Formats: sequence, structure tokens, C-alpha cells
Amino acid sequence: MLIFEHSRPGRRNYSQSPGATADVTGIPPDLMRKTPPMLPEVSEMDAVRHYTRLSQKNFSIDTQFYPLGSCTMKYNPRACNSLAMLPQFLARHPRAPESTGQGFLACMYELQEILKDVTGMAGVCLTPMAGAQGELIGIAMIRAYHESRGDSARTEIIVPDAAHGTNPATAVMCGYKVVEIATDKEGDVDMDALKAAVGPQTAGLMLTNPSTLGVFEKNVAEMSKIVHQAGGLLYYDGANLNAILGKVKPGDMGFDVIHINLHKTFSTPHGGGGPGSAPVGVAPRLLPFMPVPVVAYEDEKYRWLTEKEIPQSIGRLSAHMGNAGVLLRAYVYVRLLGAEGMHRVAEFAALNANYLMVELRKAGFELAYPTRRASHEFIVTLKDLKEKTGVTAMNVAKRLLDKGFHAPTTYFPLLVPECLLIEPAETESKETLDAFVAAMKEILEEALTQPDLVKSAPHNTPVRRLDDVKAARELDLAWKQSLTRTATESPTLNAIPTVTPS
Amino acid sequence: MLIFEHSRPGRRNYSQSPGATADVTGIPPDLMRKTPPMLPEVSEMDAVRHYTRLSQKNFSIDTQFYPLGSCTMKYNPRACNSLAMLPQFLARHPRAPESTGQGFLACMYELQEILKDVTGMAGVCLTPMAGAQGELIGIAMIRAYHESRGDSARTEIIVPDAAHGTNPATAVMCGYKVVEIATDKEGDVDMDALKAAVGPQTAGLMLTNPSTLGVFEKNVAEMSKIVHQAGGLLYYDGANLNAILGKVKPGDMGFDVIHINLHKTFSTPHGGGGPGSAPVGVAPRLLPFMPVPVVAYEDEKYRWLTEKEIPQSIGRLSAHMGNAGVLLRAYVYVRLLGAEGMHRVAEFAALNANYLMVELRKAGFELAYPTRRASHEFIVTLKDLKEKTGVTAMNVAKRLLDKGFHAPTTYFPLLVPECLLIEPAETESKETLDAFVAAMKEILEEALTQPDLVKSAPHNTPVRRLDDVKAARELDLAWKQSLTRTATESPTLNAIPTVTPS
Amino acid sequence: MPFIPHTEEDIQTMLASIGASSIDDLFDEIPSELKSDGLKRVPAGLNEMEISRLMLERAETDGRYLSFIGAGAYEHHIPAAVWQIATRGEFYSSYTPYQAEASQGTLQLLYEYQTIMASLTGMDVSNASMYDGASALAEAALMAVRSHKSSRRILIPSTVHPVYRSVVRAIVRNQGIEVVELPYCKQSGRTLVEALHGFGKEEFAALVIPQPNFFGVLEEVDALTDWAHGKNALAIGVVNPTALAILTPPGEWGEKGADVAVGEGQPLGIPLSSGGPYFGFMACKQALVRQMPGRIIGRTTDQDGKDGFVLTLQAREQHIRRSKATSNICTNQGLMVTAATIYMALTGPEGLRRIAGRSHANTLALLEKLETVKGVKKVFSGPLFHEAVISLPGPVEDVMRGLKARGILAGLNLEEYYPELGHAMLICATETKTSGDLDNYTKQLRDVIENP
Amino acid sequence: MPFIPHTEEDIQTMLASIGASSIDDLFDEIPSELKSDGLKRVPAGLNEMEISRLMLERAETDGRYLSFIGAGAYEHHIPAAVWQIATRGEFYSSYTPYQAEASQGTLQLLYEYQTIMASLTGMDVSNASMYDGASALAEAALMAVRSHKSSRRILIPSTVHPVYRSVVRAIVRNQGIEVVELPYCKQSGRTLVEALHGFGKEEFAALVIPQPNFFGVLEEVDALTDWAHGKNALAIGVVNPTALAILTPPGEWGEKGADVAVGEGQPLGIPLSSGGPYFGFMACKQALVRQMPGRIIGRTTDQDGKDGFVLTLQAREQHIRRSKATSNICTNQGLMVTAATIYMALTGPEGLRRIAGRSHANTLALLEKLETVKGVKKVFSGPLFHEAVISLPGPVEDVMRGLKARGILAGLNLEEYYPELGHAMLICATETKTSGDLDNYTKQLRDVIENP
Repeated sequence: MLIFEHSRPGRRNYSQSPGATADVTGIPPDLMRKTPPMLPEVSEMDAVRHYTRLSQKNFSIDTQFYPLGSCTMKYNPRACNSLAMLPQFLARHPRAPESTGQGFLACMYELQEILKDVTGMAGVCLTPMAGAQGELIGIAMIRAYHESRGDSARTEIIVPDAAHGTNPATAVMCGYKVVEIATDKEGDVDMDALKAAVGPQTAGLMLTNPSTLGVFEKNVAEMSKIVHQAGGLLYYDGANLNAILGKVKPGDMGFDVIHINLHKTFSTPHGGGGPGSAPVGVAPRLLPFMPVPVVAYEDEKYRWLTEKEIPQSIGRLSAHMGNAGVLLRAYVYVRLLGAEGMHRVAEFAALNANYLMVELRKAGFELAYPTRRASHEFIVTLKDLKEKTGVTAMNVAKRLLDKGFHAPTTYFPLLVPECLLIEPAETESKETLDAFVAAMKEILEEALTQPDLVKSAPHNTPVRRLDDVKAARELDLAWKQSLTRTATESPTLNAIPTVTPS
Repeated sequence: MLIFEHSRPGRRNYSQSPGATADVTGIPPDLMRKTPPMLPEVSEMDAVRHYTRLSQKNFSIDTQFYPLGSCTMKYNPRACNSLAMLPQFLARHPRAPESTGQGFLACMYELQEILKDVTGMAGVCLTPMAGAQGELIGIAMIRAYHESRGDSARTEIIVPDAAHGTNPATAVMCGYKVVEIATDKEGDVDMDALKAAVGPQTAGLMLTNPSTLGVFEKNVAEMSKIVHQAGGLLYYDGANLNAILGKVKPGDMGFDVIHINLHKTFSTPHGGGGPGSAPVGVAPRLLPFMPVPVVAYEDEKYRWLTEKEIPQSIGRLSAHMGNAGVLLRAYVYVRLLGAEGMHRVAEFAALNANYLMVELRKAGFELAYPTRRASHEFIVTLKDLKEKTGVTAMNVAKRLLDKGFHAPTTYFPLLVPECLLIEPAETESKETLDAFVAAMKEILEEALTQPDLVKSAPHNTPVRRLDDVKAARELDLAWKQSLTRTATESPTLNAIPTVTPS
Repeated sequence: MPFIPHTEEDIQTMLASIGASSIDDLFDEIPSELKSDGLKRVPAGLNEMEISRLMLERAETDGRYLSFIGAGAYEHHIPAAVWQIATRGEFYSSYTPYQAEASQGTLQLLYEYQTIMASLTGMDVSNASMYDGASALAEAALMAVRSHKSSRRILIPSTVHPVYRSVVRAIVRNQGIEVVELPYCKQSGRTLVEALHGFGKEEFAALVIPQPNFFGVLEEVDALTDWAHGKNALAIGVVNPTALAILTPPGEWGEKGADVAVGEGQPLGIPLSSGGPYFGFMACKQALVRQMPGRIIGRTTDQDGKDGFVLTLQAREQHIRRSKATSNICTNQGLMVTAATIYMALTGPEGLRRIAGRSHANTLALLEKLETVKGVKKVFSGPLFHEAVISLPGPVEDVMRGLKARGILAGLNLEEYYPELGHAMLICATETKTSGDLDNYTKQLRDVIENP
Repeated sequence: MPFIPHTEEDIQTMLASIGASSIDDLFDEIPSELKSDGLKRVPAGLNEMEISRLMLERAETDGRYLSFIGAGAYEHHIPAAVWQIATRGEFYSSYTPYQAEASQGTLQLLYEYQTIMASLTGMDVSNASMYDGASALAEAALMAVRSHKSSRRILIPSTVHPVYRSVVRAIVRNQGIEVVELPYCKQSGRTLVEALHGFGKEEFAALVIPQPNFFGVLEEVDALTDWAHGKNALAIGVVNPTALAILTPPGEWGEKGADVAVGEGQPLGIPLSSGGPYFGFMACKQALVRQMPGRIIGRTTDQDGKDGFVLTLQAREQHIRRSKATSNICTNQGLMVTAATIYMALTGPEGLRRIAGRSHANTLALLEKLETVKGVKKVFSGPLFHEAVISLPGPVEDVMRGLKARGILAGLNLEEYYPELGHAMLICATETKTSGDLDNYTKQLRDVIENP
């Protein structure tokens, strides 16, 4: 039932509204709204009940294992939430003087410094509000760099075919042409393809390492040399930074710019699809182009650097200073981990991934890159299973939901057929991994013996398999009041009950 | 799965413990523990996941309608929770000087004053930690009063047969004999029985009004006169105060002492069975006997009055000052309601109860007291249904769970056979009441057409009908490790993993 | 080992299964010369007790002030229920709802959000949110250019938030899109329709129309919208969502209504929190839906015919269309929208109207009081919503410093953004301010100005 | 109408169904002379925004201090997860789990709690909690008298918390139970077994044994327990649950172990909160289970044979047995126990041991530092847990006032409770105190004493 179906004209929460004011004066009538917006008219309790019950229809890290490749769904420490939501932090206006935010800015400055060390970069800007915005900023800086040198012939960005879709989409948003290069059988970028692709038209290369195939690009140093020699710059997509945290620094691999998805590696909450946050790190040559603001520490005071101090900056990409509350959560997380803790993140992410990979292989699943170590994730391909039984990666994913596990990432990367990209993350225990293997084994057996059971999954979720095609064809993107309420029942302005209102 | 079954020896949450200290020194070895206690050894995430998932197995006001007679399950405003949990309130030590708690004490003092007005009493003490403790304190004051007058022949407390079990149990805890008196056909106390029961041995009468039968004792003024003339005092059990809030004051009915269940009328959370809180109000003659501490306001400062100022006090009943955090929640609630809001509580509790009563009668249910107005609750009896179909009140209650409603109170009061005591509370909307009536109607039809479906309910809950008899016969009150773990797996002191601990 | 559940026994068992002799072996594909020599500038880990104390102390350093700053982020009361529910693990720690059957909580909530926002803006459809108001405006500009046949120019009044204008420039710059600014009327503080006449022959993909504008002044939205449509340009409204409870929604501006409405969602239950996370909203006419960036939720049915919700129109998005996507965006601000939806369910239409009305009345009352202070004047004559520009007798910085010492944050200094206005400051008084607060501000301002 | 969902239309429809013409009619059975003439001292309602501001301001008035007070309520770090989960609606707003099938969350959690507490105290069984530590001790005394054949006397050392002794007296007084107090050793600060010899012929239902005692000193629990058993009295341990991570549990005291263990559960994840709500715990030997008051949860099976949990042994309770019940108690402190159980799952056995060990070490370190201040002396020689009594060179009140002005709450003044100790103060330093805090306290104390 939708919240609107609980709604009744004139129902109100007096505790949640100021006392009545006199009619609005001083606004010309032609600028005034004639009919009220269709906000729900429900009691506070009914709203609480509705949204509490809705929440129970979600899977989440706090309730289920989420082996979602490339997303790094790990435990979001509850302390990060409560400390970022201390009343003074929440109350601080973004335009309040810096002198009223020294506590907040100290956290931001230290976070910048920590991220510099982790990435091996010379500068870090905290403001990008999501991974895709981090990419946009990174590529924009590459462009600004070339332009500042009058090097305007560089019109192409090279992207491996296994890359996240955001990479090519971002390159286009920055006015670049995208050149896709292939992956070899071992899962590495095809070096010949790379050599063929680079040239004086190359602005840069975007690379995820470990790649979305779950393997470390062994030739990354050579790739870096090839691109740099051609005059291009290297962009590091930090989606998989969790796998090498503390172990390898992107700066040491030769990258010029990197974004870090805090909602992956630094465990800020995914929140059902955001907010993200993706600080960007840069090598020295890109420092002049950093987006603003950036936090500085001078004369024992913290302050924001703006366009004044960074005149070649690519500018501002958000109205204030990015997703400050997310940054606070990440700050608490990195302080809880400390240097040693960061090493262990990568170590145990790798241990869990390799263990799970081996156990699934033992259980009869086919690996896409059987000769490789898993990084923090790995790929299972169900091509043979589909040929044999008709059961697809999607079917297996949905059947996992029935068994209380979130599904792995399916059909990405696109180059592996019927693939499941599986990432357990370091915070899961061996028992949970074992339980997942057992569930996968059950499904494999079901696929062989009762394939229809798997194909018609899920069976135990709040709804069964949803019709995506119908959704796109018969677009229903907003509830229409007329379908369930008569016109006379529509909410009207000032519809206040006449009985003792307060 | 129990939390202990997730437990593994040596698993630890380093974030939740101080760094290692040197071995404990200065405590003689014979006073030291030899084997560690069986606390769970689980990761922070697994604890969060376990208890989040456990919570989802509960019904609650935030998720379901709870028409639980005599319990007044109404919406617990979320603001009451967050404001009582402001960091400074939580951090304040109970033995900190009064000067560090003027904000807190101001709330307590104002709550006392408001409760005095609501009850029509001369004094209020906030410290009783639950209704039953409020009763104990009330009866102890009655006893102290008689003793202070040398009136030691009073050995009996009169209690109607429909009273809560706490009433007779409390009287006995205070050293009194209990005299039960009958209820007449209309649901009122039998006045002849009362007259026959009173005498020079009468210490007092305990009365709930409106009674647990959901009707207002019309003769309460006369009852008061009879008991007072015999030299007894009147105790008001405030369990049903919600029904008359702002409408009638117990003091005006002639009561000498009252307890107020804040977790009922003043909407502090029930919390799965506590904490409660039950301030006690007294008429002037009982003022000298009030329990301590009580808040006073003098010279623009708030302070606690103790045994020094109230030398005849019956003493202290809690280690500190009662359930302070619950009192803060109630304070926020009464300020949100205000005087007008309190009237409306009773008005809409009565409206909902009478509407639901009428609609259930129309749906074919038999009322226990069909000639009476409902107060905030009323009784349906399923005696005839049981005779016809074998379906009991318990069966109907369990079947309601299947339909997403909590059950009403069953088999209380004991004098009505196969009874359901139904209290909707004022915060429920008409649509919810209508949905409940529809569910009850369905169950009535099921009882007539497929009685076994109802008798074997519930069917849709996390577990089905539980075996109470087995529980009491084969007492299993604590999990035994030995049943699922071998001895060698038991947790040991200092079992810290050897890999890079922090 | 914070957040690592592995016991020593687990580690050994797992390594044995893998066939590795140590965890280090798992990194053997990484060339050793690339391996880090450690994190020297990352401090040692703290436990939760230690970091809690540090953060509490830092938060206390930041203090609490009586604030009259608006300028794109507004202090409103947030019902306690909003964040107690939004931070439930099932909302807080869930992923983007790709697996629809395991995400009906989030999906239904987003569908409800889209419904409310479409109605609030008077538009047909809304997406599931953008990063923030400024970037939503930039995306609207890109959307206009995509849907326009021939122009890559966007016309933006200088009454639009200066930072929003910067953000638009930064985002569209590399796509060869030109941003043209419109001047404002120094007397009324709004964009003059007459000023548009100078652009008689030029073509634009869109005209941006702020309501209220950055000065808090209400624009003549009907005339501006009609002008844009007359020029075959899209009309993009940038609106304050609280104001929409009492102001004509963009969908009803002029003859045909604006085409796209965007804005900052923060006023709808999101804490100020030093600037984020907030969320941007974007709604548009049905005809433009396939040009809209961001997540969109649709209602459909499951295989038993039961209603359910899914991510839809994914063919627009980067994970499907890659370099041909409408945008590179892949996150919305899900958790913020969760809070905003609960906020709007708790306030309802009348509650939001009262919040808007009280904020408006408070700001007018404050203006009147402040004008009693010597040398303080209201700058613009146009009608206001809940912000206003005042001019001070001396440098704004000095006044702000003086008031801060008295516990008051006076407003936003406009000297840098609009030097032509002299010692001008932007002030705001939402429903959170009592008449005592307004008097307090007035008294302290008088003190500061008269006894500098 | 806060929290009332009824629209005017609802009201009319409902009244029509009832056959009443107004809501007032519904009160027509109440004699009109009893009706109230209004609530004159109840202020008008506030909205949530207004009460929030009032409460924030009051909370800020109360300030934050560095506190060294213990005396029955202890400051420990509480993991953030504890209350974020405990205040989830499903725990916070659920009722006593009478309907077991709809309450498995609460019931399983309470069963886990009982298991942990039984193990922590070394007992066979635990109930589901009591109001607080003091009332739990009173209930234990009543339980002892119920189970004893002939004595209605309870022996309590004066090293038991003075307020606990008051509470026991207040609760047992009306049942003709006599409380006899035992003196303590002025030198060691503990109860001397020799002192018991004076009671050679007297009969007692129980001996109460505190561990640690109110002075923070550890009692000779084995000898005391054996003495009680030798006299055919029950041994009732009053224990600090944190201390049980390192101290011998009551179930292992002496030859046979104590019979009942009670105590204050607050240290296990419950905020200080001006004294409540906390929870009392009670555990006992199997033989006494049917004498135990309060809720008890049992594991059983459902009709499909699946494990489940129910309230059991209800035949002891007031709602079944009425005047013959073991107690009038009907609530436990469910929500507090929810928090405590999560707390113990998060700390685990080693975490709790470290918390206890660090608190112990901090208190010893503090004592050592404070004794460097002129005129400050440790009073007792007995071994300590995490509290200690010190004597000051002048009135405690003056020292406390001076330290408070420096942001420190120095301890609990014992002059009133134990005048024989002179200017004595009870201090406590839990794991929350850093060595900087201990130095700060020492420095400020020196200042206050040397420059009064």
C-alpha cells in the first residue's frame, strides 16, 4: 500500500507544523499556488509505521550477506553514523565562518592527509559527491592540464572493455572520444591493443586496478610508461581500491589522478543508492587544476582554499563542500582502522575472495579466470550451466534471494558471458562464506534436477519476479490520485478539522 | 539461531575494547575468576545483523495495530526518545551535584506539577519504577498513615474481583489480608458487597476506574464515602487513566493515593516489557509519608528533598531517583500534548473504543456489557462461539496475528468467560479500526466454516503455536554450550589471535 | 583487528583450502617493486571509545549559534522520526536497488518520492534525485542542449545563486556549451523581462528561471517562461521546495509551464551538516523523460500480478549505454531522499504550507525590525520569500564578527559576489526563529553598529 | 491535535455509527459533578520544534564534566550499535511478550540474556531482569525468607551500598522481616568473618555478601559464603557485573557457591542518565527457580517442532496467582536488557575482561597519583576493584566545589553515610579515563587543596 493510500484529506500532524500564521501577505496573488501539492496526509504514527514496515522489505548489510562484486558491501560501523550526526556537526551551516568549524575542518584536513598517503598522491580534494563525479573531475583536470600546455590535439581517452560504464560516459561528458581496448584471455589489458591505440591524440587512459575482472593488471607499470611516453595521463578508477589498501599505492603505479569511492573502500553507507563521496587525488603536475574548495592548515587554523589560491582550478562542482557528513563518517572509519587496519582490509578481503573462489570451484562452479589469484573479487561464469539447463546467471541470482543472500553482480563485466562477479569483503566470517557456498551448491543441484524452480525464482521475497519490460513500456513513474480517489476527496488548502485544533 | 551459535573462540571486536593492559595486579588469586563467562564471541557486524534480524520477528506499535486492553498501546512519539537521549542528559551521573542538573531537574519539577493537576492530588513523587512498585508505595503509605495514628487494627485491603493481579499481590507484600468483592451484572462493583466488607479492619480499597471491564464505576463517589466513613483510604490504580485524562480527576473522586503508569497514559515506550515508570500522587494527609526523593524549587534552584525534609517518609524504593530517562520522555510528551491535548486523548480514546465496540457488535460479536458505554476499552465474550465451534478466545487471538494484528488481551478480567479485552487507543485511525473489524469478521466466518484453520493458528508468524506446557515442564532457561559445542572449542581467557592484533 | 572476524583457526583453514601458505601469498601477482613501503602518515588505530571522545570534543569546539544564514541551505525543524527511521539498517546499509525483489522498501519509497516531487513542482515526472541543487541545474542545462535541435547556449540570470552558476560552467564547459548571463534590476532585485529583448535574434537551448532568486526576491516567472517558449528554448525552473508549498509550481508557469524543474532538496528534512550530503531534485514534462539523467523508478507487476517497483528506463544510463548515456551519473542520494520522503509524509501539505508561511512572515518581520537600526536598509523592492538583502553602514565582515561574538551568525556577506551592492548582506529567518530571536538579533546588531 | 489522526469527517461518521451526537456524549455515564473544571496548571501544547529547542537548551545548561563518581553507577563506553539497535521500533515499541508467536525477537534476546547472566554469575538460571540493583537485592531478601523454614531475619554488612540497605528496609518492612547490620573493619574496609562469630546462636534467612563492596574493597567471599551455609542461611551475592569478568563469580564462592546473585546491570551498556532507567539482575541456583520473582523465558518447540521461546513459570506471577504470587512485579526492564545483551555480544568475554582490567588499573594509578597530594590518603588496605575511599585534609564539600569549577566531578562525599571516616570521598576511574585525565584530576586537586 502506498503512503498516498493511507492519506485522508484534512489529516494533520500538529506537532510537526508551526502554529497557524495569518495569511501570507506581500506576495502577488499571481505568484501564489492555487492547488496544494499532493503530499501525504497521514498521522505521525501511520508514517512511522508505513516506513518502518517498508524498510523491512529491503535486504541490507545489517541483515544479509551481500557478495556484490565491485560494490564492496562491508559492515558500516554504527559509530561512524552516530559521530557524524553529533548535534553540533548537523547544525553547522555550510556558509558559517571557518572559525565556527575548526573541529569539523580538522577532521577534513586529516582525512585529506591520510588519503594522500594511502593513494601516494600529492594532493587530495574531498568535494566530489560520487564516483562518477570524481571521474568527471579527474578527466576535466587531465583536459585542463593539456590545455594549459596548449596541447589541444589530444581528443581521445582510452578505456579497457571491462571498465565500468561510468568511464566512457565520463570521457564523453568531458568532450573526449572513447577508444576501447580489449582484454586478453588471462584477464589483463591486451598490451598490443594498448600500443596500437596510443598516440599524439591520446589524452589519457582510465584504468581500474585490480580490474573489474577481479585480477591485478600485472603490466600496469609498462602501461603507465607507454601512455606517459605518448604524452597521455593515467586515471585510476578507485572502485577496487579495497583490494590493495595499504599494499600498493596508485601513485607508485604511475597514476596521475585517482578517485576513491568512500562508500566502497571506506565503508560509508550505500544508503539504498547514495549519497556517495569520491575524493580525488592528484600527482604534482595536476595540483594547479584541483577543484575547490580544499582544506588548508596555516597559523594553527584550518581554512578553505578557493579559486583565489588555486586560480587554474577547474572550479566548483557542488554548491557547498561536497558530502561533508559522508566525509566525517569516512574519517571516523579511517581513524578506527589506523595504518595497520588498512593493511588488514586488503589482506582479509583477499583471503575471503580467494577462499570463496576456491570453495565455489570445488562446489562445481566454473571460474572465468581459473589461473589467476582473486583480488578482492572474482568471476564465475554460468555459460555451460545455461547451455545444459537453461538456467541463467539472473536465475541463480534470484534464487539466492530466496535463500537469504543478496545476489552477486550479474552480467558485468559484459565480456564474460553469464557472469557472476562475487566480492565477499573482509568483514564476513568464514561461516557466512561457507553458508553461501552451501546455498550455491544447492542451487546448482536444483538447476540440474528442477530447473523450473530456479528459473521461476524468487519465491520467498515480498514480491516475485518483476516485469521490467512492462515497467519501461507502460511507464508509471508517479501515482495518480485519480485512480483510487474521487476528485471531491482531494486535499484542499486550509482543510483543517474544525474540532479543537491547536 | 542463537547468538552463541554464531560465536567462535577467539573472535573479537578490537574497536570495542580498550588496549591490552598488563595482567591484573593487586587482587588475590583466590578472588580471581578461573574460567571466562560465556559471552558471545562474534564480530560487530554479526552482532548487528543478529539483533537487527531478531527485532524483525517482533510485532510492535511501530509496525502493527495493538488493541491490547488495559495496556494502552499508543504511538510513542520519536521526539520523546531523541530528546531524552541528548548527550548531556545521558552523561549525567545520578550522584552529580544538583547544580549540574538544573535543566534535568526543571523538567522533573514541571512534570510533578503537571501530574498533580491531572490527578487532583497535593503531591507527586516520580521515583516508582513501574506500576507494581507504585502500588507498593501507595499501600505502604496507607499503612504508614494508619500506623502514625496508632490505628493498628486495620489489616485488610478490599479489592474488586476484576482488579489487576498486582492489586492483591501488592496488598500482601505490604502485610495486608485481601478481601475480594464481587462485580454486578452491569460491570460495577457490587455496592452491597462493599458495604458488607468494610469495617474497622479496613485499611483501604484499591480501585481501577474506569475498571478493567471497560466501564466507569458510576458509584465511585458513594464508594469513597463508605470507605472513608469506615476509616479506610482509597487507592486509585491508574492503569486506565488514559480514559479520563483531563475529564475527571481521581482527587475529585475522593481518592487518597494514585499511581500513574507513564508507559500507558503518557506514552513512554513499553520496550518489550519495560522499563515502566509510575509516579504516585497523594492527598494532603499522605504528604508526610511520601517516598524520597522529591524535587523542590526554592530560591530559583531545583533540588531533591530527602529523608531530612520528609522524616516520616516510607523511604527510598530505588537506588537513585527512579527511571529518570522514562520521566524525561513523559515530560516531553505532556508538553507536546498540553492541556488541550490531554482532553483530546480521553475524547478520542473513547471515540475509538465506542466505535470499535459498535462495529464489532454489528459484525456479530457479543459484548460482555452491551448496555454500557465503552470507556477507552471494552470486552467481547466468545462464550457462545466456543460452545458452537470449539474456537476459543485464544484461537481468535492467534488467528489475528496471522492477519497482521496484535491480539487483544485474552482471559482477563477472569470473571468474563472467553473474553477479549480490546483497547484501540486514540492514535489509531478509523481505517485501521475498520481493517481490524474486517479481520475479526473474517475470523468469525472462518470459525464457523473452517474452525480447524482458526484452532491451529497462527500460520504466518516466525514460529507457530508454541508449547507452553513443555516449556514449564522441561525447563530450559539457559543455553547449554555442551549441546552444540565440544569442550575444546570453549572460549578461553586470553585467546587472542596471533595475527597482528591491535 | 577492527571489523575482521577471522580467528587464527579460520585463517589457517582458509589458507589451507586455497593452498597458500600465508596471506602475503595472495598478493603474489603484484610486482614486488610496486608494493608500498607502508603508510607513514596514517596514525595508529583508535578504538571506538577513543574516537568518540575525540569527535565529541571537536564537535563541541564548533559550538552552537543562532544563525540567520540562508543562501541555498536552510535551517528547518526536522522531526525526530525522520532520521530515526532513515538510519535503520535496512535503509542505511542497503545497496542501489538493482535486485528489485530484495529492495521493495527502497524502491517503493523512491516511487512515492517521485510522486510527491512531481506534484510539488507541477511536473509530470521526477527522477529519484541528483547529487545536489547546483549539479542538478548543470544536468538540466545538458538535458536542454541534448533535446534542442541547434543551440548549445544557456541563458542564466545573475540572480541565480553565484555558486550554482560556477558549478554549471565547470560541468558544461568541456562540452562546448556557452553560458550567457542576464543582468538584474538594481531596484527590484529581479530579472527584467525587458532585459531579454536584447537577445531578439539569438538562439538558446534554455532559459534558467530562479524562484525565489538568490536575493530572496520573486521573479516574474510567467513572463520569463513565455519568453523562453516563444524563443523555442526550454524553461528550466530552479526552485526552493519549501517555497513551492505556497508559490506557483514551475509546471504552471506561463502559458505552458516550465519544462524542467530542479532545485536543492536540503530544506526537506536534511540537516545543514556543513553542506552535505544534500540532494538535488529534478522533474520534467513527460516529453523529456527519456532525456532525464539519474535513476528513475517505475511501478510494474510481478509474475503473480502483484504491484511492485523497479529501476526503469535504464537504457539511458551509463551501466547499459556506456559512452552514449544521458549522463555518467550512477548514484542518486538515496538515503537523503528516504529522509525527505518521510519528512514530507510527516509535515503534509498543510504543514509544509505553514512552514513556508511562517518562514516568510518571520523574514518580513525581521526586515522591519532591522530597518529600525541606524544605517540598515532593505536593498530591493521586489516581493520576497524568506530571504532578503540588507545594506549595512560599514563593512559586512566587521558586523558579522561582532555578532558572532554575541552568539549570532548574521547572514551571508555579498560584497564579494555582488560588489556593486556595497556593504550588502543576505539574511534569512525560517520558522525556527521565535520573535525573541528576531528581537535579539535586532538588539545585538544595534549594539554592534552603534558601539563598534 | 497532536497524535490524533481523526479528520472531521471521520469523527462524524464514527459518532453516527455509535449513535452519539457528540464526543461529550461518550462520557455520559460519568456523574457530572465529578467532571473536572479543566487543567489550569498544565501549559498549552508545544510543537516538536519548540520542545526540542527547550530540551536542547536545558541539556546544555547541565553541561559536561570529567567525572570520577562511581558509587553504584559507572561511566563505561557504550558502543554506538547498542542503542541504535535497541531503539529500533520493533524493540522500543513492543509490549511484554505475552503473545509469544509475535514476540520471538524479544523472547529469544531475553533467553540469550538469561544464558549470559547465568554464566557471568556462575549460577544455573537468571530471570529476565528486575527494576534495579537495589530492588533486586530486596527481592532476593524476600525470596530467602520465602524459602527459609523459620527465620525472617536478613544479615547485611554495612559495606553494602547505604542506599541499597535503605531500599531493602523500605521494601521488606511491612512483611515483618528484620534487617540486621554487620560492622566493617576500619583498617581493611571489609567485613570480618570474625565479626560473624557474635551471631553464634541466632538464625538468619540469608547473609548478603557484596563484591566488590561499597568502598570498592573486595570481600572474603569464600569464608562469608561458607559461614552462611554453615548457619543454614542463604548466601546472596551483590555483585558488579563488569567485575565478574575478572572476579570469582558468586556461583563459585566457598564450598557450594552462593545461592542467589543480584546486582545493578547499568555498567553493561546503560547510560548514566541521572539514575535510570537501569536494570537489576538476579540469578540463582536451580533449586530456587520457583521462588524467583520476575519474568522468566523458556525455550520450547512450536507445533511443527521448531525451537521457540515463551514466558514460562507464569504460575509464580501476580497475573495468575494474584495474592499468592512470589512478587507483585510484572515488568522487567526489557529495553535495558536488550541494550545490555547487545553490549555483551559486542564486547565479548575478552572485551569485558579488558574493560574490567583497565578500570581496575586506572583506579590504582589514580590512587597512587592522588596520594602525592598533601593530606590525601587512601583509607583502606583491602584489595580494590575500581573504586577507592580517600581521605582529604578538609571538608569534602569544599574540595568538590573547587574541582567542579575546574570541570571535574571529584567523587562521592562519604561524610554523611560514614561520618566515622572523617573527610572521606569515594572515587572511581573506569576505562573511559586516560592517563591525561588522571594527571588533570591530580593537578587540579593539588591546586584546590593547596590554594583553597
